[in-house]
Amino acid sequence: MSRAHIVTSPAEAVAGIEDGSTVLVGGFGMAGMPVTLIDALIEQGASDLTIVSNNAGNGDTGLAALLAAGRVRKVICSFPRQHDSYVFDGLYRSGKLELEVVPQGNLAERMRAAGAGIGAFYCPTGVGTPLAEGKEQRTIDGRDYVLEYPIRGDYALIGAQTADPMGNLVYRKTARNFGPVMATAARTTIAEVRETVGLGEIDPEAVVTPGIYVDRILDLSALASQEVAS
Amino acid sequence: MSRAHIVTSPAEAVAGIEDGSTVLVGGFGMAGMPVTLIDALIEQGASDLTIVSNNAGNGDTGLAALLAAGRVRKVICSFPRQHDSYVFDGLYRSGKLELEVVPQGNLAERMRAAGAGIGAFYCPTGVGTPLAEGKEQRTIDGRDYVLEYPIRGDYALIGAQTADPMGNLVYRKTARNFGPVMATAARTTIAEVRETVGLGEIDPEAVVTPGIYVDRILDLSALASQEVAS
Amino acid sequence: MSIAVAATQTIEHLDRGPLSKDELAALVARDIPQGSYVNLGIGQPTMVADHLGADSGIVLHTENGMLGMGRAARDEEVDPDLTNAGKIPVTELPGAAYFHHADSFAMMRGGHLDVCVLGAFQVSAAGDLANWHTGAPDAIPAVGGAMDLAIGAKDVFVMMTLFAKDGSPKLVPRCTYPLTGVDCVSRVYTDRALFLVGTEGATVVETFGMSMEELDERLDIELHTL
Amino acid sequence: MSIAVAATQTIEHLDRGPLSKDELAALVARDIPQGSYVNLGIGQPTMVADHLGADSGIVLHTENGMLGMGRAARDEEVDPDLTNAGKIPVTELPGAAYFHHADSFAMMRGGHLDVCVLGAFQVSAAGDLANWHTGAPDAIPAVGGAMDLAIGAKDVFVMMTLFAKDGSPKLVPRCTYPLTGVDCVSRVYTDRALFLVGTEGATVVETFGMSMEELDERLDIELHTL
Repeated sequence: MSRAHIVTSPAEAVAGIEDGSTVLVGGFGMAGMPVTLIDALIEQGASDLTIVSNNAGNGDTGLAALLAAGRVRKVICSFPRQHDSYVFDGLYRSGKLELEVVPQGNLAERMRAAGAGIGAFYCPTGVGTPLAEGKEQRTIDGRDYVLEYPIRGDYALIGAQTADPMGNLVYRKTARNFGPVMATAARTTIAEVRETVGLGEIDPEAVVTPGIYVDRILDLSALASQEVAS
Repeated sequence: MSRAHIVTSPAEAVAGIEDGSTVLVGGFGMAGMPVTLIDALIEQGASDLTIVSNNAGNGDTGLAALLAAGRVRKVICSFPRQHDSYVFDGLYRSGKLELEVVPQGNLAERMRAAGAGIGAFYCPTGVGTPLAEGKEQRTIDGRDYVLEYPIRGDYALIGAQTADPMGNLVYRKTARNFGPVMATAARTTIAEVRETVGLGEIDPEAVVTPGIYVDRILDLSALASQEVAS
Repeated sequence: MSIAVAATQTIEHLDRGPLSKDELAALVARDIPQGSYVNLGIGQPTMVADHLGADSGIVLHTENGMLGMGRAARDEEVDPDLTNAGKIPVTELPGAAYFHHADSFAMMRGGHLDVCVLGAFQVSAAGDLANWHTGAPDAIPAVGGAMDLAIGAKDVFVMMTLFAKDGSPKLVPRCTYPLTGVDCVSRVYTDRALFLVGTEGATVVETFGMSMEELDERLDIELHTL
Repeated sequence: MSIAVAATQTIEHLDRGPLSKDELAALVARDIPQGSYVNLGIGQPTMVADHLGADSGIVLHTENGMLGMGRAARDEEVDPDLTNAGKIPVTELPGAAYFHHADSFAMMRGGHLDVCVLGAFQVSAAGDLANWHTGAPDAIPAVGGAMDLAIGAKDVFVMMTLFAKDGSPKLVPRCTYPLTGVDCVSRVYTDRALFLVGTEGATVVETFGMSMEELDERLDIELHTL
């Protein structure tokens, strides 16, 4: 039913992503960025997408290439502007891209809420700033809070270090970042991993994303061997 | 400032717990129950306590002994009634103990909210039941939710498997349960651990409770060696 | 409800008596799709585990922080750090994962479990559940994870006898015991019949040693057939 | 504000010029108590790390999911999976811990960090912070973790030049740039003076190459002394 499938090609990994989908994309800068899956999504052709990610693309590859291909309607992120975010900058300035800027912690917590079945939460971040304008506010125990709603994904594309056949994932160092949260917040979670190991080879105490949150796994090392063989 | 201290006696571990404190007590049944710390708290003498724990004591030891000693004003828990919860049952029926029953997941999430700086959250659990009576409700996206507030502790007493000198903790199997959440929700977190290891001996990828959440550590194995030596 | 019903019309098994507890557990197990993530409540629902094939790929969740729970521990397997929600020592399967209580209940509340199987005092035709409190004035309230489970899983299956010891039906027009959850149960597995319940009322899928007519007579609710 | 001020009266350092960037970083480092958990913002605040003694027991947090961050990585230490919030490769110290983004920001928002050091465009005497957006009509808004950091740490220290390039003060009666946080800054470390700020207004702790009188002339706020 919901057990993770190990897929054998990037095309299979992103198959079925519909036009108009909300896609959560992991990574903080390049760390944890699911580059192969993003390239496959460009190839796949889904358009009118809402992309939720910390940044909005660098240079000409990855998310920037997806934006450049005109597939994205809206970006929800914390930090679109970077020294090499010229693709985003151009589209945004020409009015071709909608932008919702969200404080980084709210971005994470709103996705966490989606995954955790929380309807909304009162958050102290951003109170009194332009990003709280128009939002419901409440004072609780003398402190001011803004009401924040969940961000749900139709799909999550994330990068991880290792998967086992159950779909359990572990990450590596700060490449962990948004992956574990996004995995819980999407209807279908697709992970690219650097390696897969046998059942029982991930320490149950050290699992970061339990397999219940993972639907498809693309093993980049297997992909590399295929390419060498062909 | 806030770095964890390794203490050498149970008395030192629970020193300073004031009358009237709210104390979060880890464990699910006996798994993860900080038995040594509870015994030390009884010895220490603090009274008029509010205890937040999943259960309300079994038999005559641990939490049950704390209750029997008359130190507890109120219990906040999900499941007080057990086959051997006669100490609690007696005090409750005679009106000597206030009880707030909270669905188990709300207990965990309300403490998580306290630790995570969330002012309140809309939760679907308990809607339409007696436990939601008198609570604020709201319909969001067609689903009904109850507004739930954080549960903060003055102290948390938890049990873990291993600590390092930074105060990083790992747990063992289902004894993990409430420990990691309670550690974030209390002003002062006190952990009893089965062993301490050297700096760098806990895999940074496998840390469950980062040391920032831990204030005092009681090493049960060191305690056992002391007792043998004396 | 997420799991489709295989039967195309209501079947009356009249050549037999009511289901035994073991048969009831097997019936529930039959209907859980391969590869599902499942939480089995305390008590009778734990018996369902004995009927899940080793090749079913079904993964058991326990609220106290584990996926990949195995069978009850025997003899030297007993480990006080490894128990199920009923505090009974259990075992760990390869590929298991441990997590803390907030993460465990986030998993439940967030709708990630496919099936949860619970016992009940009463279920209403609309799917309301009462299983935590008899409402007796001297009863000590204790809810545990019942309310979280009731509203969390994609499908909530209830397993119970259809009639209480005094003969009164436990599938009712409206629960008289305090509720655990509203409109949350999708199926009711009983010794006498299997029902679909929900906003469209109760539909009988199978009966066991009882005809539709007899059922209709003994229950105070309108019964639909497939 | 949680950290007490050591000085008992305001000191004017008139025998010297303004602080260099490096001296400013050293001044901030001086005031962070041993064993504190600290987040250093992107840019100039990262320089504070160079002045924290190895025996200070200070633990650095980075918003992208780590406690126990070490210095910038050199040569073959560079690992694309290990960066700070500014996406610059860093190193890991013994006793480090990794966690995901929701846990990292829960740690910040929950008030568990002792000190956060941030840069700023403007700070008000009441402790309001503006450091994310110039408000220019064609500027692309980008907030990152600034608002989360501003409201999270027990003490928020700002590090900046006291005057903008055009000579206008950056410590102001009221911020004219869009706010990052309200009443969140506790201290403002500048090249010309160290201020305590908050609901009671601005108090000068030390000056550097400027007298109280000169400061008073150039700032549009009321200045208190210790």
